[in-house]
Amino acid sequence: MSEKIIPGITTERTEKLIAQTLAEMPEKARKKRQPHVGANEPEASVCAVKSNRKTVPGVMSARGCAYAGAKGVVWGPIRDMVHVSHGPVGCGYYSWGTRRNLVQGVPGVTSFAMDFTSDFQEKDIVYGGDKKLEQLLREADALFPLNHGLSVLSECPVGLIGDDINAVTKKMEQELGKIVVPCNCEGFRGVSQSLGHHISNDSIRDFVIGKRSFDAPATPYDVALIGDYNIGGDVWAAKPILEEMGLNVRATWTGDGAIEEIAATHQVKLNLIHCYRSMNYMCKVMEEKWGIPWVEYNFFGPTKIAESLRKIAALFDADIQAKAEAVIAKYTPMAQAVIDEYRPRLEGKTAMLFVGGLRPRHTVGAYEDLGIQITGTGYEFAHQDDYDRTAPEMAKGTLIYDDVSEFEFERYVEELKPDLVGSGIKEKYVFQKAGIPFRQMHSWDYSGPYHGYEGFRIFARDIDMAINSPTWKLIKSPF
Amino acid sequence: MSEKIIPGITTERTEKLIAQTLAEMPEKARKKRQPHVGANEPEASVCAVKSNRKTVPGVMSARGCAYAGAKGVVWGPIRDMVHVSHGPVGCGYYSWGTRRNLVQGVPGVTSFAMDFTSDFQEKDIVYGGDKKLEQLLREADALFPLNHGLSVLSECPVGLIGDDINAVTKKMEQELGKIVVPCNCEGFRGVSQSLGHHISNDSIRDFVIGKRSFDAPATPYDVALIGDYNIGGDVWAAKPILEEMGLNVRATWTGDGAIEEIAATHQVKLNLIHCYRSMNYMCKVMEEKWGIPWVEYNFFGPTKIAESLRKIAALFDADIQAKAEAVIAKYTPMAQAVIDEYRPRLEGKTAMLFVGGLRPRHTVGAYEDLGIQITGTGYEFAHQDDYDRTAPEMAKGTLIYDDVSEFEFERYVEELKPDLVGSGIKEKYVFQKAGIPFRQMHSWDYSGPYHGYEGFRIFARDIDMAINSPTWKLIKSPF
Amino acid sequence: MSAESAVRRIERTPPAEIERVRKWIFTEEYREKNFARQALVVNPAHACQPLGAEMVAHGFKDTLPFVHGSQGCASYFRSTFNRHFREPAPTVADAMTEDGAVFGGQNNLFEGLENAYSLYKPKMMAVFTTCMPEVIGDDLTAFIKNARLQGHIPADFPLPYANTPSFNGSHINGYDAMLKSILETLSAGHQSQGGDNGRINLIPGFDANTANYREYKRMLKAFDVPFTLLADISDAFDSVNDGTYRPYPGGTPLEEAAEVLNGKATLALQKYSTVNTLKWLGEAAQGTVESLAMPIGIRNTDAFLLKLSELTGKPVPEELKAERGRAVDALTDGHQYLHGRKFALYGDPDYLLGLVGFLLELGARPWHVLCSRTTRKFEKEMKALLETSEFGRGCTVYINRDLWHLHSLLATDPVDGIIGDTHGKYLARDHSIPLFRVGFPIIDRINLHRLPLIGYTGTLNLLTQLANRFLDIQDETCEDQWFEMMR
Amino acid sequence: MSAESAVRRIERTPPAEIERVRKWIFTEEYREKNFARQALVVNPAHACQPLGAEMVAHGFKDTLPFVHGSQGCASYFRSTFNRHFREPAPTVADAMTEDGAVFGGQNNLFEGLENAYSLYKPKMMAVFTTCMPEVIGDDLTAFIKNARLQGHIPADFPLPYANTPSFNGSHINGYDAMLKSILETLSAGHQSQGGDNGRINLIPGFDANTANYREYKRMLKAFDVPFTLLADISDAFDSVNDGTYRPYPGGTPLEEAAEVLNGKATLALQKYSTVNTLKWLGEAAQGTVESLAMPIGIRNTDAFLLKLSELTGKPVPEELKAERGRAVDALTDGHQYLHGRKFALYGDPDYLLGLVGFLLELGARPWHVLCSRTTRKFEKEMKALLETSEFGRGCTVYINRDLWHLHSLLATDPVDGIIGDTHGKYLARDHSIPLFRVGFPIIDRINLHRLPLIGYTGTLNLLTQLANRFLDIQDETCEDQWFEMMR
Repeated sequence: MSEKIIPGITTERTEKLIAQTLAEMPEKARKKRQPHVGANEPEASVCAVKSNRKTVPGVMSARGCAYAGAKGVVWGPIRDMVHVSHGPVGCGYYSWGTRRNLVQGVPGVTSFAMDFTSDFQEKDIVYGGDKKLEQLLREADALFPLNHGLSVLSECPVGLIGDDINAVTKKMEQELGKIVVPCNCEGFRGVSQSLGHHISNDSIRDFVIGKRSFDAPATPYDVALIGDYNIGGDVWAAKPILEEMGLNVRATWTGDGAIEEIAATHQVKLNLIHCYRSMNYMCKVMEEKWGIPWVEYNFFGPTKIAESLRKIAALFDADIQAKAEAVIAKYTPMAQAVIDEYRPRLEGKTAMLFVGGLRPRHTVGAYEDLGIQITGTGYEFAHQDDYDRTAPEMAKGTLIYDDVSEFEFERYVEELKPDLVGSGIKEKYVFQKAGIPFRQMHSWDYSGPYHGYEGFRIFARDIDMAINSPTWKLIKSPF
Repeated sequence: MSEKIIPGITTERTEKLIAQTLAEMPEKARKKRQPHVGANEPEASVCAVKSNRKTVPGVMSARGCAYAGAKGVVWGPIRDMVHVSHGPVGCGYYSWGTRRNLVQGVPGVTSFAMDFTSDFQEKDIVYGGDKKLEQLLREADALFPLNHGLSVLSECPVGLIGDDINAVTKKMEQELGKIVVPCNCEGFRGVSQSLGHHISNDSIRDFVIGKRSFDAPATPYDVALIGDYNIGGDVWAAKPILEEMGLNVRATWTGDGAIEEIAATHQVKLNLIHCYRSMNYMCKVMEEKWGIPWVEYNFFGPTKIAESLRKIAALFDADIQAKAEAVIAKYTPMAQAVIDEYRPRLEGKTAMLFVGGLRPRHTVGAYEDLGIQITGTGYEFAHQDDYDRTAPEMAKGTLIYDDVSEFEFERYVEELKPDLVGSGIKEKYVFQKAGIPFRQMHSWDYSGPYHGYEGFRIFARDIDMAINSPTWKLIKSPF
Repeated sequence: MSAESAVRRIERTPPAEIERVRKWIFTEEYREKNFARQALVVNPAHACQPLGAEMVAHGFKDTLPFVHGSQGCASYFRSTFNRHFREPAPTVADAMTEDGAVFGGQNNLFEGLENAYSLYKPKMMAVFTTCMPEVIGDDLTAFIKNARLQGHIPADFPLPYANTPSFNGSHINGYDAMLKSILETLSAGHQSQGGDNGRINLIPGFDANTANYREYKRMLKAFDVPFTLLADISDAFDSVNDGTYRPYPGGTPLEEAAEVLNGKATLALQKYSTVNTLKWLGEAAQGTVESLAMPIGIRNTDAFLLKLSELTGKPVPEELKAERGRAVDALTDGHQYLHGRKFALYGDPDYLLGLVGFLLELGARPWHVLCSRTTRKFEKEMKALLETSEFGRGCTVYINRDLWHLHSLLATDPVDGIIGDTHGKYLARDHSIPLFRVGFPIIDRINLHRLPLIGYTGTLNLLTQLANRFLDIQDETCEDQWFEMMR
Repeated sequence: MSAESAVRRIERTPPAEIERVRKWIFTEEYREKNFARQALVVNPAHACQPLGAEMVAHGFKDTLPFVHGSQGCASYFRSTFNRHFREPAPTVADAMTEDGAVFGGQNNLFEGLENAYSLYKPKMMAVFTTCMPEVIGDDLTAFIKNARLQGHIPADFPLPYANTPSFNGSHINGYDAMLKSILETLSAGHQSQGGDNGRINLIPGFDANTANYREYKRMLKAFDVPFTLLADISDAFDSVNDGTYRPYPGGTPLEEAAEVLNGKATLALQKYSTVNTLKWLGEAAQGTVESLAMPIGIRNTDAFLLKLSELTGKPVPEELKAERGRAVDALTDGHQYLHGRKFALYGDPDYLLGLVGFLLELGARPWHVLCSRTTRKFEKEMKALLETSEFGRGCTVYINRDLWHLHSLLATDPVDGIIGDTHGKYLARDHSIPLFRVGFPIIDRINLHRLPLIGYTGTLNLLTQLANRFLDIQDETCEDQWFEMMR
C-alpha cells in the first residue's frame, strides 16, 4: 500500500499546516497537542502520532467518557439485559436510543433498549445508593421478567461516594438467578470512552464469560463475531456472509447480542474481531485462558471484504475456503455494479475522517473502492496499536490527528478542502455550515448497514448523495 | 302537535321581522319574495308559504340546478354505474365526491364514485357531442367492464346545441348490453335541483324500472327503501332496523344503490319513502303502474323512529308488528341513554334550519328529543306538499322561509338568535363568523350517519359538540 | 325497447371476476388501453373558467362576484371555495332558466344587478358567464350598457365583465379574463400623464393559498416599496372571527387597482394564469411588465427577490437574506430524506413549474408531471426545466391527461409521493403512496391554505412536510428491529 | 461464584411465555405492580441540570458554555442539542479525570479557561458543573477568583458560574441557575440610579423551539417597544447556511443583558424554569417582575398580550388582533376534529400548563398529564387548571412518574393522541396512538423547532397538526366504503 499518493498532499504541506495551526494555541496546549498530530508515514512500523492521553482542557474535544464507552458500546447493544444507568438521570437519558445498536426481540418483553436509571437524588449522594440499587434490581427483574441478565453501570457519583455495587450485584445474582454484572465505569475514569470499553471487557471477563454453555453441539466452524455493534443493522449484513461461507456464528459481541451466548463464547473455535479497539481485550483473554485464536477483519467495501474472507477462510479447511471463494464470486458482480454506478460520480474526490473505534482506518478501502481518497484521518479514543494499523492504509503525507479539537479540525479542513467530511454529530453541522458535505460515520447518519456487500451498496449511495446533493449549490446566495 | 309553543316566538313578532326584512329589498324583489316567507300556522291545511318558483335574480340563493339534483341526488349514489357528466368539465368536477353518498364495492372496479366527463371543448359545442358521447360510452365500458350500467347526465350546452343523447344511449344500450340511461337534466331547466330529481325519476321510469327481476324468491315482506341517499352511511343505519323487524329490503333508492335492483323494484310489496321530495314521483309511478303502496316514514330521533316503525308495521301482519315492538323496546334504552347524556346540556336551546329535501321538517323531532326547539325552518327547493307537511311539525308563529336569500337569512338569525343554525356549506361560515354554532345538515358536516338509532347517538353528540364547544367563547376578544 | 321485453334476472358479478379486474387495472395492458382513450375523461384535475373568475373577483375590496347564467353554477363555485377555505364566498347569480335560454339573459341581468346592488351594497360587481349564455350568445357588452341606460345600475358603477365559457381552457383562464376586465374597467381614465408612480404591481395568479399572499406582502414590505397586490384574496378567504360577519373583509382597494397602469412595474408570479392580462398591460401600462416562475424553492425565490431588487434599485433586505440562509440550512440538513425520491405531481401549470424547480434543487425526482388542461407551450417549458438537472432525467410530462391516466402510471411505474390537491387521495390510497396536499381544492384537511408554500418560508414548510411524512411512514411501517429513536 | 461452578446451558424463553408476558404488560395487574415500584426509574422524561445551563448560555452573544467536570458530559449535552436542532453547539469542558476527583478541578478549570479563551475567542464563558465536582465539593467561587488572580483569564472577563448538580431537579433548574448567574454577573455595576430605561425584559424559559423566540420578538416588535429577550437562542440554534461557520451566530447582546435590572418590567413566560432568577430579579430589579403561563392557545396568548399592553400602556396592535381573529376562526372551524379527544401529555411543567390550556379551550381532554420531575406546587397548579373546564373532568396529573408508568396508563386507559418529545415514540408504537412531537428533544423529525407553537400562530400550527393527523389516520384506516373526498 505504500505506493498510495494523493495529488497535492505532501508531508511538507501537512507539516506546515500542523505547525501553523498549533501556533495559534497557547504554549502549554500546543505542547500537549503537538505529539497527537502528524503527517503519515505509511512504512513506519510505529506511528509517530501519540494517543490515549488526557484531553487538553478547554479545547473542545469530541470525546465521551468511560460510561459512554460502557453503556453505548459494550453493554447497550446486548438486547436481552436490563442495563441500569446507576446514578443521576442524565447519563442514561442522553444515551437512550442515541447509538444505533439495533436489536431483535419484543421491546419491553424480551429486549430492553430503554432507559433504566436510579435517578439519584441528593439523598442518594448523601446516604449512598446501594440499598436503592438492590431494590431497583429486584423491581426491574419483576417488571421485566424475561430479561436474561442485568448490568449496573456506575456513573460519576457512585465511585466518588464509595458505594459498593459489586457487593450488591453479587447478592442479586444469587437472589435472581440471572447474570447480574457490575461495571465500574464512572465517567471520570480514564481519558475517553476507551477505558469504558476496557472496564466493560473486564466485567465480562470477571462476571460473564464461562458462565454458560451453548445449547447446540460444538462444530469445528463455531466462531464469534466480536466488535460489531449492529449500527444500522451491520451485524445483520455481516453475519449471513460468514454463514454463507460455512461458519457457525455462535455469538455476536455485542451487536444484537444475547448475554447467555456471550457467556458461552469461550466454547468457540475462533474469534473474528472487527472493532479491535473496543474488544481486543476479550480476544486476548479468551486466547490466553481458553486458547481461542482471533483474527481481525474488515467488512467495509468489496476489496477489504474479499481480503478478509480469504484471510478468515485460510484458518479453516478447504471446504470453507472454497465456499469463501464462492461467496466472493457471487457478490463481486453486485459490488461491481455499485462501483460502476457511483465511481464515475465520485472519482477523484477526497474525504477526511475523524471517528472512533475502527472506522478511521477500516473504511478507507471502501472510499477507495469508490474512487475517493482520504486526505486525513484520526480517532477520538484510539491507542498506539490503532495508529500503527492506520499508517499503512493511508497515503504518504496525509494528515493524522488524534483527539482533534474542533479548533484544529476546522483549520485542517479549511486547508485541505475535502469533498466530504466523515465524522460525528458534533462535527456535522459545523462543517455543513461551511458548505462541506458530511456524513456521520458513527451512526451512518441514520442509514446503514454499511458492513458487508449489502452495506457497501448503501454506503455508496449515501456518499454519492452527500457529495452530489444539489442542495450544496444553493448555499452561495446570488445577493 | 298543535300545542307546540316556543317562549318568545309569536306570529306577530315573526310577521314584523319579515316585514322589516323585506322592506329593505327593492320593490320588485320584495313582491316576489313576500309569498315565500311566513309565520307558521300549524293547523292550516295548506301552508301559506309559496314555493318552487324562480329564484329572484341577484339575491344570493343557495339553490343548485337540475343537473345537481340529478347527479348529486338521484344518480350519483348508485354505486355500480358509470355516471357521465356530459358537457363542459366543471359540473362533474364540482360534484365529484362532494355529496357524501357512500357506497360499497371496490372503487374503480365495481363502484365508480369518480368523475366521468366528456370535458366539452369549443369544437364539441360547434359540431355537437353525440359522436363523442358514443365513443365515450364505449371507452368507459371497456375500461370499467364491471359496471352494471351507464347514465348520461346532460349539462347546459347539450340541450342548447340540439344534441340527441337519447338516441345515443338507446344505441349504446343495445351495443353494450347494459342499462344505459339518458337524463336531460341541463342546469337551466326548472328553478332548482328539484326538477333534476323529477327528470331523473322520469328517466328511471322510462329507461330502468321493470328491466330486471330479483334474483331471490319473492316474499310478502319485500320492500324498497326510497329516498335515502346514504349520506354518511344513513342507509347502513336504517336498513338493519327494517330487517330486524322482519322486512326484506330488496333495493335502496338510491343510496348505495345497485342499478339492477332499482330496475327490479317494481316487484316489491311496499315502498318506504324517506325523502318524499326527491322520489315521490317514482312511488306514485310504481303505485299507478304496479299497484305498489308507499308510506312515508321518519328515521330521525327515537320519537319519530318509533312512530315510523309502528306505522310501517301496521301495514303488515302481527308478526312484523311484534317484531317492530321488539325493535323499539330494544333500542329505546340506548336512545334514552343518549337523551340522558345530552338533553341536560341542550334543554331550552333553539335552532334554525334551512336545508333541502326532507330535513327541514324531518329532523325537528330529533332536535326536540334533545330538548331543542326549532324557531325557523325552510327549504331550498321544496314544493307546496313539503310545506303542508312541515306546518304541523313546527310551533305556532315560527318562521318559515322558502329559498331564503342570504340577505334575509342573516337578518332572521340576527333577530331570533338561535343557539344553532343547521344549513349548508354556503351558509356555514357566514353564521360561524357571527359567532353562531352551526352544523351542515346536508352533509352531516362530514359526520354521520344521522338516521336510525345509531344515527341519533351521533346526531346528539354532534349537536352538543357544536353548541357547547368552548371555542365559541374565544370569539370575544379581551382587547 | 319496452321494459317487459327486456326483463332479465339481476346478474351478480362473480368474486373471481372482480378479483381479475381489480388486478387487471394495475397492468401495463390496462395502461395502454387507458392511454388510448380519446373521448372519455376520468377524474380531471381542472375546473372551469368561471370559478377562476369568481376567485379573482373576491380579491378586490367591496366586490361582489356576479354570475350571469345558471344559479346552480354559482352554488358549485361557492361551495368549492367554502370547502377549501372554510370561509364564506358571497356571490350572486342572475339565475337564468329556460326562458333565458330562449330570450337571452338580459332581463335576468337587469334584475340581478338591481337586487344585488341594493342588498349587498358592493362597490363593484364582477360579471362573468356560465356556459349557458355563452352558448346562446348573450351580448354582455350590450346588456351592461343597457343596464346603465335603463337605470338598473348607476352609470358610474364599475361593472367589469368577462366571457368565461366552461368549454374552453380551465379556471386559470377565467381568472385571467376577469382580472383583465377588472383592471381595464378600474384603470379607465386613470392613466397618468406624468411619470410612473413608483409602485410595483404584483400578480400572484390563481393561487388558493392565502398565506402565500401574506408572504408576498411581507416580502414586499421588507423591501419597503409601495406595491399593489392584484388580486389580494388573503383577507377575503382568511378573515377574522370576531363575532361579526362581513361580506367583504378585504381585498385590493379599488382606488389602488385603478392606478395599475401607472406603476413602475408589473410582476406576475404565474404566467399561464395571466397571459391576456399581461398582454394587455404590456400594451397599456407605463412600466415594465414581466412574469417569473412561482417562487417555490430557493432559486425561484432568489429570482423573485433579485427581480424586486432590480426593479426597486434596493438590495435584498437582510431579513430575507437571513431567511434564505436558514432555509438553505434546512435543505442541506434534510436533503438525505428526499434525495432521489420520486414524485408524481398534478395541478395548474404555474404551480407545477414552481414545485418541480423545488424538487430538482433538493435532488428529488418529479417523475410524473401531469396537467389535465394546458398547452404545448407548457409542455415544452416543463421539459426544458427537467432538462436543467440530472434529477430531471427520466421524468415525463403529461398534458391533457387526467388522474385516471395517472392511476395507470402509478400502477406500472410507482413513485414515493404524490403532490396535488385533494382529488388525488384516491390515487394515494389505491397505490399506498402518500399524498402531499398542495393546490386547489383541498377539502379534506384543515388550514393548509394558511401555511405559505412560496418564498423561503414556504420552501421550509414544503421540506418539513415531505421529509417528516416519509419519516412517519418509515416509523409506522418498519419492523420492531428497525424502529429507532433517531431518524 | 467462579465461572466453572456456574456453567449451565443457555436457556431460551419459550414463545408461549413471551406471548404471555407481552400481554401481561398491558394489564391492570401490571399497572399496579408498575406503579408500586420505588427505586427503579424507566424512561424518564427529564434530563439533568447542566444541559439546561448550557442551553441558556448559548442564548447570549459570543458566549461559550464551559463545562466544569467530565468531558463526557459535555459531549452528551452537545450531541443532544446537535440532534434536536441539527445545528452546532460549541461548548468546551475542562475534562476532569481521576486526579481531578482526588485533587479537585481547579487546575483543569485554569487550563480550560485559558485555552478556551484563546482558541474560541468568546466574550463570555458560562461555567457550570457536572456531578463530579459537585460530589467532591469543588469551590467554584474560589477557583474563579484564583483564575483571575493568577492571570488565567483577564480580570474583567465575564465568567458567570452555576452549580448544576445532576442529582437535583432537572434541566429546567440548571437553566434557571445559569441564567441567574449570567444576569447577576453582567448586571453587576450596571444598576441605574435614575428611572427605568423603558425596556421590557422577556424570559421565555427553557424552550427548544427557536421559532417561538422569533415569534416573541415579532409580537414585541409589533408593540413597538424596546425589549430584551433573555436568553435568545434562536440564531444560535437556527443559523444561516451561507458557507461560513460561525461559533456564535446570535444571542442576546451582553450589553443589553447588562441592563436587565434597569428595565421597566421583566416578564417570564415560564415560571418553573425561572424560579430563582425571578426571585433575584424581584429583589434587585427596578421594574416589576412577573411570570405568565406559556402563551400556547388563545387565552394564554391573550393574557400575554394584555400584560404587554398593560406594561407598555399601548393597545394590542391591530396586526395581532387580526391574527387572533384568524386563529379563533380556525379553531371554530376545526373544533369538530378535536372535540372530546383524549390526550396524554408529558414534558416540562411550563410547557404542560400551556398545552393543557390550549387543549381545554378546544374542547379536547388532557387525560393523562405527566411530569417526571417536578414539585407538588406544579401538581396543584395543574389540577386547578383542569378544574377550570368541564373538559378537565376525569383528567389526572402524575408527577415524578416516568414514561413506563405512562405505558401502563395507555394500556389500561387509552387516549387518542400523545403529546411530547421523541422519547414517546415507543409508547406511540406500542399503543398505536399518534405522537405529536412537542418539547425537547425531537431527534427523529426535522424542522419542528422551526415552526412556532406559541402565540396565535403557534395555536394555529398546533391545531393544524393535531386535526390533520387525525384526518390522516381516518383516511388511512377506514374501509373503502368510508373513504371520502371531504372530511
